[in-house]
Amino acid sequence: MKIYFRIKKKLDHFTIDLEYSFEKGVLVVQGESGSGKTTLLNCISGLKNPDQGRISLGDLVVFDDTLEINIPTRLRNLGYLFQNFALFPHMSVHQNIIYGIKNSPEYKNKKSRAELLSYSEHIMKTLGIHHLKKKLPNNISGGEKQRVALTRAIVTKPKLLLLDEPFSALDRETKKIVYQEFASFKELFKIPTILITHDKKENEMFGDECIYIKDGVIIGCPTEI
Amino acid sequence: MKIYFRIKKKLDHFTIDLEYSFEKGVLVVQGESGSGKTTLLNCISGLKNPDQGRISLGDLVVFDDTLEINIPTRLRNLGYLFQNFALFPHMSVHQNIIYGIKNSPEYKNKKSRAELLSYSEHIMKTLGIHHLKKKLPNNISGGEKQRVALTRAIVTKPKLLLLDEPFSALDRETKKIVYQEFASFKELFKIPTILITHDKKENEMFGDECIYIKDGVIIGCPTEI
Amino acid sequence: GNENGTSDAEGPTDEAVEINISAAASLTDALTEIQAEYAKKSNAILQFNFAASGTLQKQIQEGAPCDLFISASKGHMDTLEGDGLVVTDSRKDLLGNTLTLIATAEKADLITGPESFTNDDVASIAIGEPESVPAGNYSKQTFESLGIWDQIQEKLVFAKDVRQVLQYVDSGNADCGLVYRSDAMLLETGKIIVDMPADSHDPIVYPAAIMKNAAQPEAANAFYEFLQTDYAKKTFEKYGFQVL
Amino acid sequence: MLAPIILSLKIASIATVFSLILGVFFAYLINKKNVPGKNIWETILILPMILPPSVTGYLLLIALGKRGWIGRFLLENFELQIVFTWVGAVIAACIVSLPLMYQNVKAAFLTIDPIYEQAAQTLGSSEGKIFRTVIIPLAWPGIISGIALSFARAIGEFGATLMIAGNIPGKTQTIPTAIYFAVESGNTELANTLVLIMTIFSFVLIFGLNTWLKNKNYLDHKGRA
Amino acid sequence: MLAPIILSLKIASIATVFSLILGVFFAYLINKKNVPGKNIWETILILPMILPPSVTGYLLLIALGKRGWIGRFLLENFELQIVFTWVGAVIAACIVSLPLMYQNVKAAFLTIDPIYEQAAQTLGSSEGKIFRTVIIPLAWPGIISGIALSFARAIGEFGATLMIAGNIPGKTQTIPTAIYFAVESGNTELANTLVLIMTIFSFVLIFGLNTWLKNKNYLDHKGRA
Ligand SMILES: Nc1ncnc2c1ncn2[C@@H]1O[C@H](COP(=O)(O)OP(=O)(O)OP(=O)(O)O)[C@@H](O)[C@H]1O
Ligand SMILES: Nc1ncnc2c1ncn2[C@@H]1O[C@H](COP(=O)(O)OP(=O)(O)OP(=O)(O)O)[C@@H](O)[C@H]1O
Ligand code: MOO
Ligand SMILES: [Mg+2]
Ligand SMILES: [Mg+2]
Repeated sequence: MKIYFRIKKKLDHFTIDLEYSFEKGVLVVQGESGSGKTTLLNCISGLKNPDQGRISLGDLVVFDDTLEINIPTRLRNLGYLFQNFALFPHMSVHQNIIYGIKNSPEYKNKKSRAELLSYSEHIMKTLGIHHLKKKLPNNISGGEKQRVALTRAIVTKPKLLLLDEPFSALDRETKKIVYQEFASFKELFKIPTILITHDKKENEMFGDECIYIKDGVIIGCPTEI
Repeated sequence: MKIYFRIKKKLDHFTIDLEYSFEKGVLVVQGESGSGKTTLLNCISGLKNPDQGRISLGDLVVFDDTLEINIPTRLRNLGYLFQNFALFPHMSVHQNIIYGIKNSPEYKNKKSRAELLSYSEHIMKTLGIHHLKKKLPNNISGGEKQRVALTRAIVTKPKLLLLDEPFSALDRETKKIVYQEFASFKELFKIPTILITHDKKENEMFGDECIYIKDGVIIGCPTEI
Repeated sequence: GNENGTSDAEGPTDEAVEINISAAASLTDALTEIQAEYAKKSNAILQFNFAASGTLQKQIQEGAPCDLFISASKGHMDTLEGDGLVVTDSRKDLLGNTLTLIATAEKADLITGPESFTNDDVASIAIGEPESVPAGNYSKQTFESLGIWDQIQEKLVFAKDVRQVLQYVDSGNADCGLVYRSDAMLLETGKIIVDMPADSHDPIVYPAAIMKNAAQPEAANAFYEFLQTDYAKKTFEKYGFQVL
Repeated sequence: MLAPIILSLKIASIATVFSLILGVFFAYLINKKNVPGKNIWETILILPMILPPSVTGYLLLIALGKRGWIGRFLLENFELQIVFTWVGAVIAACIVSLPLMYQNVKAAFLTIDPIYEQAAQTLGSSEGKIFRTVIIPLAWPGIISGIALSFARAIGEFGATLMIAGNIPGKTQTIPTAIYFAVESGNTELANTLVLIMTIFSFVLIFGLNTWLKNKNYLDHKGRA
Repeated sequence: MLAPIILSLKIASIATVFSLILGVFFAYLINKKNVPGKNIWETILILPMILPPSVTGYLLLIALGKRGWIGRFLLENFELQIVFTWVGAVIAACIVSLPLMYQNVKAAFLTIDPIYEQAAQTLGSSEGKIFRTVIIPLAWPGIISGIALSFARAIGEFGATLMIAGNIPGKTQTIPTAIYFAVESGNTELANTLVLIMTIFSFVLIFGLNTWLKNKNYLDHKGRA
């Protein structure tokens, strides 16, 4: 599936002006703090609108200002790990994780539902958050929240995955496990992913392509910096 | 100033049982996600209470269950960067930063007030958040929030500094700048600091001592892991 | 003190005093008209407090300032007199009233008099709540003297005062009702059918009296006397009251 | 004495349910869907609060009475008479308690961080599902406050109810009406008994709602622990 | 006609101010300081909402009248007479609007994340300062809703006011009292005019509070942009 975006959006201190497309695999986005990475994900997910531009996921044009297309977020079929997690505070860890699954058409079919649920159980176990299942997000640690948010974003097996610094709050031991799981997830489902990270190693491990953003403009690839 | 803590606190899945003391400089705390690092800072700051134990900052015993001492947080004179920042959402970046300064006795003296304020201006400038002064925390990026939270914690020049993963959301370029500033801050004011980090390099750069926590217990120093 | 006591330039020159008068709400229009006339004769300031007689009675009992009380029923005045709050000599039945049958426009032709109460055309009869509204009590007495109290129970709607009876009938929601003649004059669409016989209930009287702890007994008495002049009588009659 | 109690409970419960539905509906429409004329709608909604209840009752009497167009419509088409029936009392109670519900729910909606709705959108939830699973649960404290006030207002409602439903013992006489007439006719004993019953109701109501609220609470307001 | 308007505004404004102070005070005491007997205090606070206003007025009359102990105390010591004065009307209006203020503020307090209070504590703020700078500003939507409802209730208050303050034209006659008696005596024109004036007041109130609320809002409820 080809992901394409051309985004122009005026911010307070600079203007985002990006155009890029990639076919599959993981696009790593790097860039200075405040350079517009999160805003890019927000535009692709439809939570914010570009002033001008066009965004398409495969054949589906989800945004085009000249054609006045703007498909609502919920129909874009994506998984988004927010930088600040945005876990529902009133739902348990488990409820958070299966929230998106329940919306999928596969949930109605008994067999595929069981598959989805057992997959979510598997992820919770490998990421070491299974014992937190019944806890509320306010009662777990920062790194635990991050793993719950990652699980929530991937268990729906979306068409496009948006990950905003998904490993930043993890220690080295935990990271290793999560890396491994993410690698096998990537391998297994081949979901196009945009991954924001400041970590060179993560770029090397997962990045099939990469861009480096500065003040809203692509200025190359991190290895060149 | 000697910082001493002996903390016993039962959590849902294990019990925190820590004892440690250090004289000055930076104590780096490492450990797996969910091992009790944030809980340790919460106990030292007085936001949570140990079930048993004793915490003293220099001559001041701030907690002792047998003596029934429990000095309120606000009198412990510390700077705390929360893992999730906890910036006041209704105050601008600038208001957030000077909020603590206004509570200090030095704020009443005209000369020392000017010093404090010009120091906060200096930090904002070097950390690259000065242009965000008037923005609300909801309208700045993740890394920007982290720098604001760091600034807010250090500008009051507290007696003890608690930093919960203060650099995790920063890109490499920004990190360099913040590292530099933190190093000179450390040099200049020599404030005892507890620094939670998952980054070996940060331990090497700033750590005068270090502990590694697993399931609530100190099991050594990260270089040995 | 009476800090807002600015006296009229052409009025009498003696010092302006403030008289507190608690009067039944049904007297509002009549007394307001009389007040204007009285202002030409005296520079006393009339502070009327208009409310249901029951409310006025409670306020006076709890020590609210009151020089002259004009009640819409004997009972409320009796209570105050029993409490020793009334200058007994000054008590007088100032006004009388008549209980009148009114009907809603749609049913005006079908309702002819007391005999209609038991008629099937009459589905609802509004009266004041007998225990607390004087007019309701008179209405109940009337039904009892007609011997139909038990028979019409199902049709009765109790209102919290006479004016509410009026509104029910005037808006077409109650077929008929019993109100004072002075109230019946306010009907807009409803029709006055007939007065109830005076002997079907206790006499309807509006007793008045000076209060024992009146702050301005003389001035209050002066106004009290004015209420008994021909001018005042004419005015009361204009509003449907009988002058006793 | 039992009849007015049962009747009051019935009227107040039904009125509160309708007021809840309408209050939440209007709060959502006016504050989340940004219909134009917000200030005008809110003015209309708050009017029954500002007008003396007997005036509200009078207006209802005119609208719902035999000659009013709503009253005539219902009577002719459904043989439903509203004046002098408990249905009229429900309508009166609902209308006077609606402003309370509306304002409380509105305030609650305004304090919900939009990030949660956004997260739900990325997880594929429809507007209706977001409303049910995110907005309503996060607005609980305000909704419960609205329920408490509306029920209190509805069960205590007197002026408007009396006007539209009349005071027909055994049919439309509610507790407040009974209290009013007991007080008016000097029946202190009955009045006291009924006031006591009302007080007990309030206690049960407050107790129930507080317990419910506690169970729904996901924030820790207990202070240090 | 001007006198009741001015009087009503004066009474409602003063009553709302007192109700605001008391409502916030009780909400803080009962919900933040965890005084025992929460349910009982709240029952007492909500009673004036449940009892028919004329009953509330009667109870006030008994307490504040010349024979009541409060009334006698005030009269003997301060030569202050409450019955039949606008002060009585203020007290009545304040008491009937207090439940509204309390419940709204309570709901607002319960939705504030305690992390902000904790952050303020680490920055050295006293309880009073946290109250002023953190709790109150974060509770704005609920407080404003409370003000709107309380003012509406206070300016519309009639039953209790009539009982304690009387209906003395030019001295204690308020708009609702004037409306009530205008309707009672069939003076439709005057009643309509007064109702219109009330409606205009409501509009100005709602408009003002909404504008204020907008300025105080730090969350973005405008949807995608
Ligand atoms: N909600 C908002 N409203 C207005 N401006 C915003 C908002 N969020 C971010 N900004 C500004 O837009 C710019 C880009 O922000 P963005 O969050 O996209 O940065 P980022 O690249 O994700 O940074 P970081 O690595 O620190 O998360 C920054 O200058 C920031 O201050
Ligand atoms: N508010 C809370 N209530 C109950 N349990 C909690 C709470 N916060 C954390 N915990 C639990 O306590 C344990 C220690 O949490 P803590 O936040 O101290 O971990 P941490 O070392 O800071 O982890 P991280 O690196 O992921 O931030 C974890 O098991 C966590 O689930
Ligand atoms: O004049 Mo009355 O006391 O209102 O019936
Ligand atoms: Mg970001
Ligand atoms: Mg932590």
